[in-house]
Amino acid sequence: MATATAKSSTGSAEFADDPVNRDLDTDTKIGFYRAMVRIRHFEQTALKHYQQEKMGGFLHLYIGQEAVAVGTISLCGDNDHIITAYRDHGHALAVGMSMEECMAELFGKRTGCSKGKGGSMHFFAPDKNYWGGHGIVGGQTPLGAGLAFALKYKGLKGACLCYLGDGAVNQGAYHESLNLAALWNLPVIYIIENNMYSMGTSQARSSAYPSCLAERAEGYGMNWDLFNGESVYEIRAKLKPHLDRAHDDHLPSILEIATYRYYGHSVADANAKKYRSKEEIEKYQNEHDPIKVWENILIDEGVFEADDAKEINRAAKDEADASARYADNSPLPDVSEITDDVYYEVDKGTEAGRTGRHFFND
Amino acid sequence: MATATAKSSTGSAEFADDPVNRDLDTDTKIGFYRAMVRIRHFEQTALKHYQQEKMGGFLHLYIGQEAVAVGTISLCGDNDHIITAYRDHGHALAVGMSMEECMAELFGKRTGCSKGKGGSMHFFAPDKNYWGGHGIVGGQTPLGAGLAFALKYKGLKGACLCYLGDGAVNQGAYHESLNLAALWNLPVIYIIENNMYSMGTSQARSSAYPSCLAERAEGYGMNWDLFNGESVYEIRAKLKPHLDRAHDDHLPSILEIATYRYYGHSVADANAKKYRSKEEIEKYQNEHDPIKVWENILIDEGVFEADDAKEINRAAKDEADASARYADNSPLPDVSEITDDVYYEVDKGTEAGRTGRHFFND
Amino acid sequence: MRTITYREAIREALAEEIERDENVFLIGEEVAQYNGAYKVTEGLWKKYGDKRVIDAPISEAGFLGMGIGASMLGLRPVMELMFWSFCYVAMDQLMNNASSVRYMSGGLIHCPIVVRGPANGGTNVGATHSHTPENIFANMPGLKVVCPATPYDAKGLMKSAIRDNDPVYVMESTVLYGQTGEVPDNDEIEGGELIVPLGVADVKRQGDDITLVAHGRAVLTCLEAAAILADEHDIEAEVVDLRSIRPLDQDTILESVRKTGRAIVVEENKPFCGIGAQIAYLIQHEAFDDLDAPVLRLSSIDAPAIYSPPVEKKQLPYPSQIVDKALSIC
Amino acid sequence: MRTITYREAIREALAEEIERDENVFLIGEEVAQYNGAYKVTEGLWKKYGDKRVIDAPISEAGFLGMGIGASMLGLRPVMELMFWSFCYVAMDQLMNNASSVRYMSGGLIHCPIVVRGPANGGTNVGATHSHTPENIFANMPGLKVVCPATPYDAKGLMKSAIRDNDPVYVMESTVLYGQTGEVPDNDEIEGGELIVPLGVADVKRQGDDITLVAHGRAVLTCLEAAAILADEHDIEAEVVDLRSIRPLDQDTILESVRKTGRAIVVEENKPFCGIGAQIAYLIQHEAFDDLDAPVLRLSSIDAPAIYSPPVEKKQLPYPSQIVDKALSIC
Ligand SMILES: Cc1ncc(C[n+]2csc(CCOP(=O)(O)OP(=O)(O)O)c2C)c(N)n1
Ligand SMILES: Cc1ncc(C[n+]2csc(CCOP(=O)(O)OP(=O)(O)O)c2C)c(N)n1
Ligand SMILES: [Mg+2]
Ligand SMILES: [Mg+2]
Repeated sequence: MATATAKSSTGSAEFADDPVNRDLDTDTKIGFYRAMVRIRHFEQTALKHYQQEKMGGFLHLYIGQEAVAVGTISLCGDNDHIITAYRDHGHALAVGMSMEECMAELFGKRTGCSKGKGGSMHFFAPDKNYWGGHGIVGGQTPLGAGLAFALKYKGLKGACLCYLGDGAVNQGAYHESLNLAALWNLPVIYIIENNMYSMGTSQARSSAYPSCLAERAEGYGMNWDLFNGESVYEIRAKLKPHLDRAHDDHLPSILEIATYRYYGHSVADANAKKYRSKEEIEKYQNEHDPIKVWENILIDEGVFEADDAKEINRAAKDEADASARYADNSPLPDVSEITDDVYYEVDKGTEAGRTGRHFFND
Repeated sequence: MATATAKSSTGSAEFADDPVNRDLDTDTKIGFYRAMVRIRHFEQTALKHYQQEKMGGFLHLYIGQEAVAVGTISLCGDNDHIITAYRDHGHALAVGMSMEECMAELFGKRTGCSKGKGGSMHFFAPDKNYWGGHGIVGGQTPLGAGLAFALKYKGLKGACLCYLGDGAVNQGAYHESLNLAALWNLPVIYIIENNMYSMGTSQARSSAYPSCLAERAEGYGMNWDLFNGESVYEIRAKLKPHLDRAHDDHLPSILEIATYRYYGHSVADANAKKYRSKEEIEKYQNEHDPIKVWENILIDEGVFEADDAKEINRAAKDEADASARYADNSPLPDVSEITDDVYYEVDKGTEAGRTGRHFFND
Repeated sequence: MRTITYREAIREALAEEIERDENVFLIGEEVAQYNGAYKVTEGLWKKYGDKRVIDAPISEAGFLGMGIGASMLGLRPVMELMFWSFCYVAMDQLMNNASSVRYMSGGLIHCPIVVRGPANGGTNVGATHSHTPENIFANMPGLKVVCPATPYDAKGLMKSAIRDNDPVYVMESTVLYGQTGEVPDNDEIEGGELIVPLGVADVKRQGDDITLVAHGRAVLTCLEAAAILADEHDIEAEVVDLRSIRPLDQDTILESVRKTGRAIVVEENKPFCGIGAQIAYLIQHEAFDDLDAPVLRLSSIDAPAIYSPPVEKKQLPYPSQIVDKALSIC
Repeated sequence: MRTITYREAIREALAEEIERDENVFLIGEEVAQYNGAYKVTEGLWKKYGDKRVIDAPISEAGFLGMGIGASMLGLRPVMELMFWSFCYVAMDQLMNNASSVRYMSGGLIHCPIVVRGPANGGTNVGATHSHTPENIFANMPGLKVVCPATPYDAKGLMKSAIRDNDPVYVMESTVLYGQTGEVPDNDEIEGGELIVPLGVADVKRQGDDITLVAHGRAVLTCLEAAAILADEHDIEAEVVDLRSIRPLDQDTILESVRKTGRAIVVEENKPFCGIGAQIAYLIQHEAFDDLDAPVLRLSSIDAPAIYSPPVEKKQLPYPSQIVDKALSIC
């Protein structure tokens, strides 16, 4: 049912000819590059400002994993929906959220996508089919099944891509979601972004499994696959049949995508270089970096040249810097706004919102 | 890894020669018969008194499944421990609890095994390695892993048999327990007593699975088996290798045992004959009844005669009736005892139990 | 007016809302083919079919979370917990996702779900099956909690709950399912529908001497106690039925207490940080100078629910206890 | 006396108890090789090894339930929740199995577990990571809840919790981990060990004019407010640190209020059915005639925790709010 090879840095080219890739035009290919580069610069800029104490709480960087969000989301249509965990900046930018609203959210500003109420872990853009950004490990997995359920209920041809980490597979809610998805044929595709660690714990120390984590799908009679997440081509090629089955037959899947994060679990993770060797990190950066891999492919294909890539990087960096200025200049929410966005009925001033006491300050 | 045959009423004899069975003496074989018969009469008597409103709440009858508890527990030694769900009378009697303490518990009396505080779903006998009796579906499965963990921690050669229903396999806590058991090699054997229904829902309507529910073990690299639960011989023969692996190598397993309950989910289940056909129930009772199956085997083997069987039944019925009289004549707990058994330190009058206010009545 | 049971009243509300709005569907363990463990949904699967009435596996975190996710896309799931006591296996979905997805998204996402089922002791089902978590959920801003005491309220509140655009947790009672009460036919009502808004308490009995505040079944216990107080002690108790815990109709409580000067909060909740504590706090805070005596409360005896049927009866508030408490301050 | 951090104080307690009793072991996510997400367990795995300090997968229901099961056989697990906010995925184990296995077995089975970890807002980690569930667990008879405010108490209470034969839930604070305070060396103490019993409050500041009741970090906020009240308003506030929520030292609270006649309960808990409601109820119930004003409370602003760092500061009680409240009744 699955090709159990991962981390093969060479395999990328063979997927260029896959039907889903072979007709891509230049702009689209460059668009993927730009999308990945924007994620990286956004986060590097965010990191810099985090260190300058412009923000608080957690900051889980996606750097190293960019091809997963960009590659998978590139296949999504109008009725495909996205939900993920707290490492959510990459998906947010990939679905089309602006750096400004995202950066302002990190700065805790009223102009943030969640008005400064959600922070790094809670980016949302329902208008772009993006349902967050969720902080409790595994907690988003039943929601993903629910988005898929709603699509089917409404008779729409769509799917939900529900992302989770390699550590999240041991949460009960995920298991319950798998059974529901398989039992009822819900068009949800669980995408395990396997970056080999849950905080400081390696996959082998947190999970018992046969060949891989996705293979647990067998226990529910579900489709699955395991593949390398460093090349946009491969990701698209491997996702496509599962997306088709979800669209056509409402079939769920589990896809495990091998990837890597360069930074610590979150910025506050002082141990980031203790539980992994310097060599491991550098090998990844040198040989498997998704942006470099794609850049090389595009240069090889003659789609663009190194200078174009540099220009795209410069533009992304400028955009990120500008978003930080925007964020910095934006106003904070007012203390009085703390109790806004709690109850729909209160916010909208409906009859139901005006009946009875909703808040108990005092 | 598993023999995926179940419900084969003929297969029993072949297991008589298994090493675990072939040296059983007459008394032991008759003992198994008596154990099953005592469970059945205990419950039939309980049912009668339930209908006379001598008890309240739920009463989940084990009738039809007796060979599972008796067969599996017959292999347990001093360091083997038992824990199950709310359908717990059979296991309680099989570990050696008296009918009196059990019946008194059903009657809500102070002489009950739990002083009338637990009721039908909560029988316990820690001195007999019996840890209940648990009402929340799947909630006992991490506890079972914990008993196994403690055995290993203490360096004891033992295992925990943790029973659950076919409907319970879709609880998150069970999945988490499986991963822990497999990851850390905990000597716990999960025994799915598959009676084909969770309340009114058939297995096919509640679970997605490949060939059976136990096969989900593969996802954790765990051993498993599926077999028929109508013959004590088969149950013992199939459990033994797993128990040995638990004892010797701390290896966990999932065993799915095909069985059937004759009554409704609980006594209050008015639908018991709606979601299953009369034929289905009768076929089971006629062809697969574990007590009849064993009775026939013993008669065939010349271990006893039909009259001996009758006598054992009569004695069990008398014992059950006597236990009901005992229960009826026992005192209720006093209202003042409602707040006993809440805090150890308070009950024992320790310093910690006397410091600060523990109860807030008023 | 017709007399129907509390169970039937809820069923009517569910059926009417299923018919009114195609986004409304029911899901829960045994709610469809089995007709509901307590028969609340009897006949609805037959009538409305697989799409609108769905049997779920025993996966509360899974199917409640699924409903929350579906509600974000505009569906309006009404989800049954066979017992509210089983909420604990789904607590993260109920306490985090449902309560806060609106907040954390700065108001972009709504979660118009209803979770309903019985939450009560008194039926000898032991500690794990007798939880009354209204205080726990009402503690969390973003959630609404409703506890109807009568068939009329059960129907009217359920319809409001389903139409509400916030998550509403409706806590019913297996003890009340069979109780009957007057519920008007729709054609007897102006507007053609029975709606009881959330956040409006109901004075179930008028009186000048003492206020009894209660919710759920405790309301009936208070009414019995009030009858004894009037008959035997010439004390007229006013009984305020909260109906909804959050939003809370504080004004009706205070108005009553300002009149009577005395209050007892009666609840089947456990006492520590229960509803009684909150209401007592409120009363002494807002009506300190009107109080002639401390606010008292009567909760279930502070232990896990005991099984023993005759004894469990005494673990929950009963009328003579209320009478005694009232006499102690009147 | 030595000055050490709250974090070090807890670590000392853990180490001492591991050495004292071979049945004590630590388990939790990242507690061993990673040294703890908040470094509370730093160095313990290195010192005590795999058997006594265990890294768990992200399976709170699984490993907490496992610990409960192991405790039934006599082990004494000390289990870390990386945040108490993650308790909701393990709520059934914490609310049913731990609290009630003793009760449902008629006292045959004990559950000597400790569950510990931080439970606080104020660090901009948003709604799902900022829960303070002390009221929820203290509501359930069978459970004990402890909230230390100082390094001294953190060490002494932790040791008591581990030796206690009932389930004890210790709620720490990431904000306090780095705070320092005096904690005696063992050889400075009679008996050679620092033990702070559960159920004994501590008057952290004496005063005659008003009582401030608090727990956890709110104690420090009260002390700051008390200093302002004294310096600027000539009001002497007494600060009662509950230390343990259940068992509760009611006597110390009442003694103080009987002296001062005024009380404010300050908490970082959410207000509805929070700790403040319970304490306020108790005070007005037991000391009604001694009160010169209603009992007030100050809780966190009633919304899910906001992320925005400067604004979240204002969601939690701060000294000038306490001062204002105090002035309103003094
Ligand atoms: C239920 C729960 N437990 C623990 C945590 C703390 N936590 C946040 S992320 C994380 C590691 C998750 O690892 P993984 O699933 O592999 O995702 P990654 O961070 O690698 O993307 C942990 C333990 C949490 N947020 N929720
Ligand atoms: C978490 C939880 N959800 C629901 C229930 C109600 N309930 C009790 S038993 C049961 C069916 C269980 O079926 P199965 O696991 O097959 O066991 P069986 O009753 O057949 O022995 C249900 C739904 C419960 N006790 N706990
Ligand atoms: Mg990971
Ligand atoms: Mg079953």
